[in-house]
Amino acid sequence: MQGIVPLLVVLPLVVAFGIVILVQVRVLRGLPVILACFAMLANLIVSLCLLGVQVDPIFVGGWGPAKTLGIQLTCDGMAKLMLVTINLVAFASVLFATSYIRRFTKPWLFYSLFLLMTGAMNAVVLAGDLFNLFVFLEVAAIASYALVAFGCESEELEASFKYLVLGSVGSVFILMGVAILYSLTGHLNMAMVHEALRALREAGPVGPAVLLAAAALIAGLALKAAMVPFHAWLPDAHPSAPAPISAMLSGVLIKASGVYALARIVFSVLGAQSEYAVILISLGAASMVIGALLSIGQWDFKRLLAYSSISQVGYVVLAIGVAAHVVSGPEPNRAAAGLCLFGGLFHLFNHAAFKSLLFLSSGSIEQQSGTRMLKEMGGLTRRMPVTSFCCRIGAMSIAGVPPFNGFFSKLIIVVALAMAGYVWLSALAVAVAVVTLLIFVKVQRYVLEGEPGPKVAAAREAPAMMCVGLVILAVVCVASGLAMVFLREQLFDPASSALLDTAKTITMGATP
Amino acid sequence: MGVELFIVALIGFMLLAALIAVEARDLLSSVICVGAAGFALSVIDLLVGAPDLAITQVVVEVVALVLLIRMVVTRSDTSVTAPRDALRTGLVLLAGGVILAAAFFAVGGVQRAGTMPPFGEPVLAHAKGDKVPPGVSQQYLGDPDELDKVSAGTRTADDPNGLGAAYETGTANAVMAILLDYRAYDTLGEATIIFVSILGAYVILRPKGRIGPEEGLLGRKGSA
Amino acid sequence: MGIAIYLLTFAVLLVGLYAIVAKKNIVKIIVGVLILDYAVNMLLVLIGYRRGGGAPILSRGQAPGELARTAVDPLPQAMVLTSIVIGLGLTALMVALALRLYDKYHTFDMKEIRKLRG
Amino acid sequence: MMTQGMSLIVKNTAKLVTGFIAVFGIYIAMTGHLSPGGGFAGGVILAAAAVLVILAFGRRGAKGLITDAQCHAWDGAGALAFAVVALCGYFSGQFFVNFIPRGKVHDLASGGMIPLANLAILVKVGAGLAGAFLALAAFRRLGMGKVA
Repeated sequence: MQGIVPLLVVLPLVVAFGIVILVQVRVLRGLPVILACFAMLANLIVSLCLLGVQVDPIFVGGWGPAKTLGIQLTCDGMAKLMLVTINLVAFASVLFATSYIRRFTKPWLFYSLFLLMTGAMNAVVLAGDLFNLFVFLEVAAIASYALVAFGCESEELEASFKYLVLGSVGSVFILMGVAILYSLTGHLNMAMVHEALRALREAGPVGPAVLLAAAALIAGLALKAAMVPFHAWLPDAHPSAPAPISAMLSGVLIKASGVYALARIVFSVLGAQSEYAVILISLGAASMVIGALLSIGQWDFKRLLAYSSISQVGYVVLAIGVAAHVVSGPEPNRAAAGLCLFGGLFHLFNHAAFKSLLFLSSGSIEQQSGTRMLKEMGGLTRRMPVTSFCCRIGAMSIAGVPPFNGFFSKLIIVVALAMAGYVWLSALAVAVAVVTLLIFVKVQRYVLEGEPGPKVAAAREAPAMMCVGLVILAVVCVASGLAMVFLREQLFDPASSALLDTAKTITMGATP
Repeated sequence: MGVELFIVALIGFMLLAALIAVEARDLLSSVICVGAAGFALSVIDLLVGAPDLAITQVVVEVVALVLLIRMVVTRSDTSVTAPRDALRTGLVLLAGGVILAAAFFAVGGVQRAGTMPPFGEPVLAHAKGDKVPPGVSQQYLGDPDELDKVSAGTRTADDPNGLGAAYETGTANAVMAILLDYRAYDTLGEATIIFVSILGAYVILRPKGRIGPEEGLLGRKGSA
Repeated sequence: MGIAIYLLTFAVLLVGLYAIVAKKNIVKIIVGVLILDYAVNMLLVLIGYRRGGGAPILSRGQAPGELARTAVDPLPQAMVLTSIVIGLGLTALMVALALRLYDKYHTFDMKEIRKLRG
Repeated sequence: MMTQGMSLIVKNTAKLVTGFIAVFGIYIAMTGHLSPGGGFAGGVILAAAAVLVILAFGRRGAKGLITDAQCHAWDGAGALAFAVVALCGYFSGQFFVNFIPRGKVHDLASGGMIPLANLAILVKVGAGLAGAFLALAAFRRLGMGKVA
């Protein structure tokens, strides 16, 4: 079982390389689609299979574990959670794309880049090595720059350029942070860096070099996660991409390369210090509020969804930051920290499901009606029953309506924040939840209800494959809300204890 | 000391070239100045014992420069006329001041505790018993004492464990050994990056993105 | 002297950042990204330098123990090689985007581009 | 006028030196494990030879030598070859394990899979960059047509 972990990365890469060769042979034009779908399905199955298995760290090339000369792959609970999320959304998106991408020229480029992006995200999640993390962050990012511009329209090119420039600034900061950490410790392996930093901290107070490295890393990763002072690129880039890519970007890319990497670096490398926790809390709270406020006034459906992504990811980062703050104290309240992490990670998973669902349904609506503006839609319930039913489920999930998953995760975050003693933040989270509810009432009112506009009159139900993609995610939205307790045991508790355990080892010997 | 003076002079040159590149009115001169900075960097690589990097930097610089010059030279709009944006400039100056001050502390301008190791004394140069041991690179190069034993004939190299790249991988060039054996997985990522960016360039350079008439997504007319 | 070297490196980084944030011309922004890349690559190379050290390549007839005592750090060099590749990939992508944007708007000026877009 | 490429002097010089540049690129890649260089630098040099041909003879003139489809195919093949080297190790125990005997230091056939990996990267980078440059050169004319 252990041995199949690298396949999660290598299979998509090999298939992506293969597609480029195969497409030169004229008779095999239909093959890329099938190959891509099967690769994603295989990945999903592998990541689900890994859930029940205890996986030791894997050393690529056999250079370990006695001496960590090689690159380590860490497949702990946190990584497994992310793997399931990524591959689930990727599978649904690629099914959706099989119909959607037909209106674009050279679709094989799309499939190849899509597979490379997914493989790279899996690699980011598995990375147990700082530089390896950086390299695959870059692969995923560069693939997404190209995919944002896939339509080659003016707006898309401009959004892609902006995204590329800001993204590469973020990467440079991340590399700078890695370089400084290497210069201090002489290691790149996360566990070894962690160990060496602890030794340094026992010898004296946190030095300015570690702080500079931490600042560079957090700033770079916050840029990738589109946290509020660094969010400028997201509202342009995410709506510009083709719908399956918007779903991947908003649903998993900003989480794998932003939130996950932030959590990993803060907990498993730097150690959950209160300085870093405060930064995370303020980034999260600011994103949560400002993202929601910016999203109210939007009339472009996809742009509205993009702004609300900022806000929802803010929830996740806020919860993780509070958990880090709780852990960093002299007597960490592990139950509260665990609940915070559970809420945050559950919301991360849920947001991946419902935001991808909403983006996919916006793509389906856009394809049928030719518009993205809310005011031009309306009355889609009758015209596109499946799409609008799924869209409604997504909207109710994100708005936090009780039986759906969004309600539970927000509730847990609110309760956990209060339990950890952050009543004000908890109240803030409730207020933002109300605003989100209003936003999505507006969406439902304009998209699904009311009189059909002139553009929508000709709309018909989307093709079958697109509906399949939508339905998969809608089922996940409903089921993960209902099966919360089961998922907590299987998925989220291993994930949060993976983070907490590494954090514990460093805070034990820490001097305040 | 001599090398350090050279390095300071070269970085100073790079700084100057970068400033000219950023401020030049003519886009062609700006691109050429960036090339100059890149070549200076490759000379620095040579000085600090990184010939692999020097070669790669030079050839990459040549290709990148050809790309950039082709981009600039055939366009009619080659000069910058827009005035400076005072607000953003001020913002950058402020942020720059903060970053420079932080860097000044971090490299040990004020005190020695908890800063980056001084230039020329990396972690690799530490002794084994130091507070921070030499780190992973010493293992790539090999344990000097053990290697001396092999040279003196008191240890055989049949079990290469701990003897570094030359014995463990059979490669004279330690950088290549790291790149393609110890950390070959990173290099898979690197190969993927160049693959992805070239596919990306193809994507962007397609004459037409969508099948059918070109129309703006937001309902208004698309491109000019 | 060592501090001056590091600080100058950070200054180069800041010049790149300045170009990206304050300049409106696409070519200048690309130039800024390139300079940022140079700066961070240089930082990595400089971190690995050992005073009086040579390249970490075993030449014929050299004692391996001698090399292990004096060579500069090979790991940052391997990292920089990867980073240079990333820089080249980004350059190709940025040039392609810039050409395409020029094709659409006939200008390299981001301000003009916004105006044209309306 | 650009379709014909540059002047006769440039063309003849290009004819003379292109081969040398390409051979130098291959040499740099093949001896990457012994001396400075390596697959990536070699690949970029190989691509530079292709760029020289494209610049000197124009895109049409270079068509006999380099085409888009070839570049795509070799690009993918190089990347795939590198992944296959990795996977060979995978089937002999660990992912990316060096499965070929190490050989003697300073021999051309030393370092196990390192020379193979260098060659794969050489092909990949050379073909990829040449293809990208070809695409950029093709696009240039497309854009020129629209500029007033």
